[in-house]
Amino acid sequence: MRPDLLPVALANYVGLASVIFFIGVAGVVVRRNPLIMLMSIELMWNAANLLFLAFARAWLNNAGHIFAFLVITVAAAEAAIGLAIVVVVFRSRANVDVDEVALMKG
Amino acid sequence: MALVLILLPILAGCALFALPRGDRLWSRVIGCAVAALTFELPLLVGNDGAFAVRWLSRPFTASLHFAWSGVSLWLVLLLALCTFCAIVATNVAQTRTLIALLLLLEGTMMGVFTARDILAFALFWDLMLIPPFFALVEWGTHRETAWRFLIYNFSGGLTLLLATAAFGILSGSTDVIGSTHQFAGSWAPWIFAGFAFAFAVKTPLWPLHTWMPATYADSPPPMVAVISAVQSKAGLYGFIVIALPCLRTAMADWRWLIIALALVSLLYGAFIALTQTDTKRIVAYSSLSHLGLIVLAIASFNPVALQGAVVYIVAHGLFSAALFLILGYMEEREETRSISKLGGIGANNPKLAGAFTIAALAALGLPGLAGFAGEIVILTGVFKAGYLWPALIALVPIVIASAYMLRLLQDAINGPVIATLPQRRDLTFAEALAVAPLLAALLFIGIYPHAILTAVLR
Amino acid sequence: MGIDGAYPLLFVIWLVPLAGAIVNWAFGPQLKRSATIIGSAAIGIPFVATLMAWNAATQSSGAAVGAHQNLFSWMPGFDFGLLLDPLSLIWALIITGVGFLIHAYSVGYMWSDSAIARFFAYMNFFVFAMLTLVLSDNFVGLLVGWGLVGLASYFLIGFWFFKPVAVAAARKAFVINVVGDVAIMFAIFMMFAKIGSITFANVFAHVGALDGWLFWTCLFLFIGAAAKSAQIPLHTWLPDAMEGPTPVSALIHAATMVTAGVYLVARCWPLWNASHSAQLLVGTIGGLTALAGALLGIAQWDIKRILAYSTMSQIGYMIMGVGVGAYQAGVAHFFTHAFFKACLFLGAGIVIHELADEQDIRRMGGMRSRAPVAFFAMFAAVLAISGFPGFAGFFSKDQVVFGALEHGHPWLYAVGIVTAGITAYYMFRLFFVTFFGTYRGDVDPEHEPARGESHAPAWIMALPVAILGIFSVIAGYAMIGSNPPWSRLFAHTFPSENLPPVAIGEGWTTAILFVVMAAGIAIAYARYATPVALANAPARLRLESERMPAVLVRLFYFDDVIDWLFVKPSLALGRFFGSWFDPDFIDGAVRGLVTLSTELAAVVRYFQNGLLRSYALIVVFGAACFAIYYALQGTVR
Amino acid sequence: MTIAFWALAVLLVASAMFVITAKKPVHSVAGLLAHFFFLAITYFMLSAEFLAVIQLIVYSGAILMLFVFVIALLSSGVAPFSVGPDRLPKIAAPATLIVAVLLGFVAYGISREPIVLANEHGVAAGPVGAAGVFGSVADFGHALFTTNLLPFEITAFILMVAVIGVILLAGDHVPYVPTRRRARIVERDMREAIVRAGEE
Repeated sequence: MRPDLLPVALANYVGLASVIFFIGVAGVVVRRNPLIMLMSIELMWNAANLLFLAFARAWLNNAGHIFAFLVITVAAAEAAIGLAIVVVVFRSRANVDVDEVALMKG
Repeated sequence: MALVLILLPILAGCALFALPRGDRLWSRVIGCAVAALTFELPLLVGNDGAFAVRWLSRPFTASLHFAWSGVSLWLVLLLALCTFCAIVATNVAQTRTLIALLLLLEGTMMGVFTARDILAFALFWDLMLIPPFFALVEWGTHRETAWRFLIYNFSGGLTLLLATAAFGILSGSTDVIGSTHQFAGSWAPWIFAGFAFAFAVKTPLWPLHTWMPATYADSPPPMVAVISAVQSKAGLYGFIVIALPCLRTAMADWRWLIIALALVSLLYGAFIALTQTDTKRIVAYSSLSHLGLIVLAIASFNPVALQGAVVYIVAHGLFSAALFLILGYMEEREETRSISKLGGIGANNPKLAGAFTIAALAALGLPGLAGFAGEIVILTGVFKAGYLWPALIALVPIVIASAYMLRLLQDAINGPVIATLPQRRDLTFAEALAVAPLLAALLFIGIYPHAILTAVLR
Repeated sequence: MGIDGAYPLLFVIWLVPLAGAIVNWAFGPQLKRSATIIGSAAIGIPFVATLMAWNAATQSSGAAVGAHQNLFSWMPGFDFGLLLDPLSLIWALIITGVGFLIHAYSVGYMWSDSAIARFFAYMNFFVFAMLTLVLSDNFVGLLVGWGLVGLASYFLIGFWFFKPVAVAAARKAFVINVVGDVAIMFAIFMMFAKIGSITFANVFAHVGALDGWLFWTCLFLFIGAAAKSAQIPLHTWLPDAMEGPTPVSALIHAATMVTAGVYLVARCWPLWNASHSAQLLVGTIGGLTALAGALLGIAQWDIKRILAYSTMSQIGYMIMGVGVGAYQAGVAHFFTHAFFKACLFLGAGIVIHELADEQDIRRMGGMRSRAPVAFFAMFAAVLAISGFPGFAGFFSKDQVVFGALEHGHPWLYAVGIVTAGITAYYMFRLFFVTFFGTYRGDVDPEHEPARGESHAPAWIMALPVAILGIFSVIAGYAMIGSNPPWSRLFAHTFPSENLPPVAIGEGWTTAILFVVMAAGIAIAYARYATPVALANAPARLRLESERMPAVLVRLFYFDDVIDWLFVKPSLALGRFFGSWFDPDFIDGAVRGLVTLSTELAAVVRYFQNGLLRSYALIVVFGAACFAIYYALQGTVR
Repeated sequence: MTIAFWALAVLLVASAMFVITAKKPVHSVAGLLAHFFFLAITYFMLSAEFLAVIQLIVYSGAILMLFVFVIALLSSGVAPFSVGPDRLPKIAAPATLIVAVLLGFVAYGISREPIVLANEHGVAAGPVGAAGVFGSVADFGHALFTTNLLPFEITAFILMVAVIGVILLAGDHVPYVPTRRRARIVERDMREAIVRAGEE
């Protein structure tokens, strides 16, 4: 395979990434367990990363790699804080149903 | 020096909060001293006390430019006098706080009346709404009134600010009050509309007046004396120093609307005042009527009418401050504002009755008192400007004014003594001192109104 | 010494009453009854000064007699000054002269009232205001005086402020007078706009500049005059004003203030001379008022109200006189009327005082023996008002009635003659019912009159009445003769005109008037003073009050019509605006805005449900919208 | 390679579906682990060797372990993870599906447009790991520490902030005590609520 060619057409990567992304979205919207919601968010991060890498490969520009790297860092930070919030909420309310946490109701 | 007029009351007002909550003596002494100083200062300083520094350079030039001259001077003096009288008359549960608010009000309004830059004017315009708001929150009976006052007037402040910004951007500078700068162009009507809305709300002009009766009825008397006497003049002052000189063509295009609204205000306020039963509301609606006359004068574009308007601005300030203070005394004594429950107060309170009579007579335009001087000169000018019917219609409320003012006066102080009404002591020295300067000024201006005009025409 | 140019005594005449008012008002509680001395002196001194001015004026030779004094500039274009010319001198003489007598009388009348100092303060203030009115050299100054006399009248009508009736009457008087004030104001606008000045001299010099506005200027000036002088239809306040103390009625509501309208028309004679339609209007209103006042006088039983209607009627004569152009006749009638009407009121005051404030003539009778001074003085005054030859009213009324014919108004002439008959009838009715027969009331004759621990000496009330009674007889002679001081003064007031001779000469007019008057007196005598009538007086009077036509009892329905046309609609409008339109419509619109934003907020609030996942959904939806937008844009490109 | 891509695609979607459908969070974690593993392979196929390794180490090694720990921590409590009714509008799930499908098509459509495969700034592909070869560790490291040094440093800052945040949030500190004023308001609200309940 020529190094400047993708294994398959770029559109297939885009389609795959969007499918994974929306699976993540669906997870966030449908599930009420904050842990699974957080995992769904990770899915979305990764879908984005996949796109970064696919486009980087397509254009042979490693800026996409750098972005993916940054995304992983941010995702790590996000996961850490998200989990911390889950723990705090669980401590104060003894359950972690996100529907119960509705203080932002206007 | 004009900066002193603004900063001294504001700083003193803030400083008063350092006094203990229950303080009565020192806050009064400081308040009176500050108000008296602000009254004396423009008289002692020979020039117009100008102060100016550049404030903004882009997108348009604006300055912190303050001075008193012409109409400003009289409003400054009126404000200082009314504040002084209000502070002397202050006698509520938290005297210190109210006096502090009065001083803050005075300082911010000094800013409005001395500003030579529209942006500074607009800034102080919004600031001056805050002390009455807190007074309404603290002493009013309905929290709603305070919010209504604030929202209504701030929406005026918003259009004022927008119009100021548009004016600044299009004409390059907002430092135009007192200059001969004129602005015309396709945007001028919109800018004028923005200014006019703010001024009409504050004055108030029909149909933007509904915040007023409740506010006047609900505020503590010293505060309402200053609001009705001086703050309502901010709108008229704006018409005179901003709209009339700077947006002359736009205002000329809209003058029929303004005259129509002024006439409606005149009649409407008078008719309502005829049937109200709450003493303060009667005076509030009479204010609507009287201020309509001044708007009519301004909209007639006649120099004679404008002179009359200045006289009447001062006159109305004096008698409405006196009336509200006196109604406050009565409310405090008899614990009611309903005229059907009042009566016969004159029998035991000759000083109160005398003061009330003079104030009410000035309000109904008795010749020899200040109100008459303003009325006749305004209407002479309006008629001379060619407005036959407006001048004729504007005479009707004068007749009605005599009916409702006498109704208020007589129902309260004349007639048989009502048995269930506690007949309390007559005015104390401080209470009499609070209204005496107002009444003396009414008499002086009524006899010699030329004194005001020599300053205005200079 | 003439009084052309500056004249220092002018300030004495003008300001001394004000000083008296201020002193009495400020130190009333300390002065108590000493206020009577200050109060009377404050009028006596100006009276002496006025007499001196008159003396000086009669000796000046020039045709234009007058002192003029600039005061100050009130406003740019509004210069104030004082003017003492023959016309204002006549008024000033009556104001201070009759005023002084009434002040002296008041000392006795008000002696036992605790607020006597306040009374004298108001009375002095009134005299000051009235002098301001007549001494002003311009219309605005006149209007200032005009308003201030209205105020003084208001204070004095409502002097007994604990009486609700008095309070209501005071308010009514004031409001109707304000109608007049604003009318004069409007006339001033027209003069200022067209002529550019408000001084009499300038305005009268440029009457032509008013051109089309002339009639309207006259009309509005006359509305002012009508309100003050109780002319139809603005007269309804005058009878009610009788709620004030009797000296007030005598001074303000008979002798001086109510004649201010006559003064105004007489003062503005160049305007009226220039407008024939204005003359016709004023003359007609004056004639109608004279007739209506006389008719209403028939139906009254309250002694002061009868006098009030007769005042209205007599002022109608004066207005008719000055209206038709017989200015001198109108002013002459004012001059004589001041004496006999003040005399009538003060005499009635003595009677009222005697009977412990009883005012209904049906409960009087036989007062001849109980109040002899009042009887004789009032007899003279009644003859004078009826126009009995030789008495004061005869000269002036004759002039007025003949003047109407002379200036070409035969109908007004007829009205004047009929009214003279009715006047004689109702005045003698008053006189007979009050003074003849036997006493019909229930106040013990031996009882010490009126509420009084202490009394002023009786002469202090009797003497002014007697003096006025004498003047009721002799005042008319001031106007006859060719060169006595008085007639010189009158002669300089107005320019004389050469009028064409008329069908009925002045001698005939006098004769007709005498016959009509005699008929009036005869009817009154037949109805009230024959021995039979006197014997059955109570029953007859009761029958008469029962059979009185409703139209007279209800005063020609003027009060009802005014109430129905102006008062009720105003109140209804006020209630409509105040209790529905303002809170519900205008404020409703404002509150509608609030409701609208609240409703909008409720819609938005639905999305603000606090559910994390729903927020996520909204974010997704928003992202989708953006994506679709860009995708579509992409395909379009 | 095409076959490998499609196989990986199927596996990625399946594992992702498992993550969001699993009843127990710990199963989800397992699914996610598998997902990350397959993703790492995909990254390899895209010549992103370093990131593939990072993916395994950071995600699978660190972040997922964190999830496992939290699950373990919370499972020791007795309360269930989900209680009460689902308050999301009923329309949510179908809406998500529709939007997802729509966007999927859109994304697919966009990328079907011919994309010029440029090589302006990149480097030529070459043997794995060698410097100057696209996607190599050396290449990546060079880019990271030269051109993109500032963003790299900022990541450090972000991580530090995250650490501080976590400590503040979950750390064992003094619980939040409402001020007296607030307590009064709460008390008043409760009283009003009780009164209202009584009225109803």
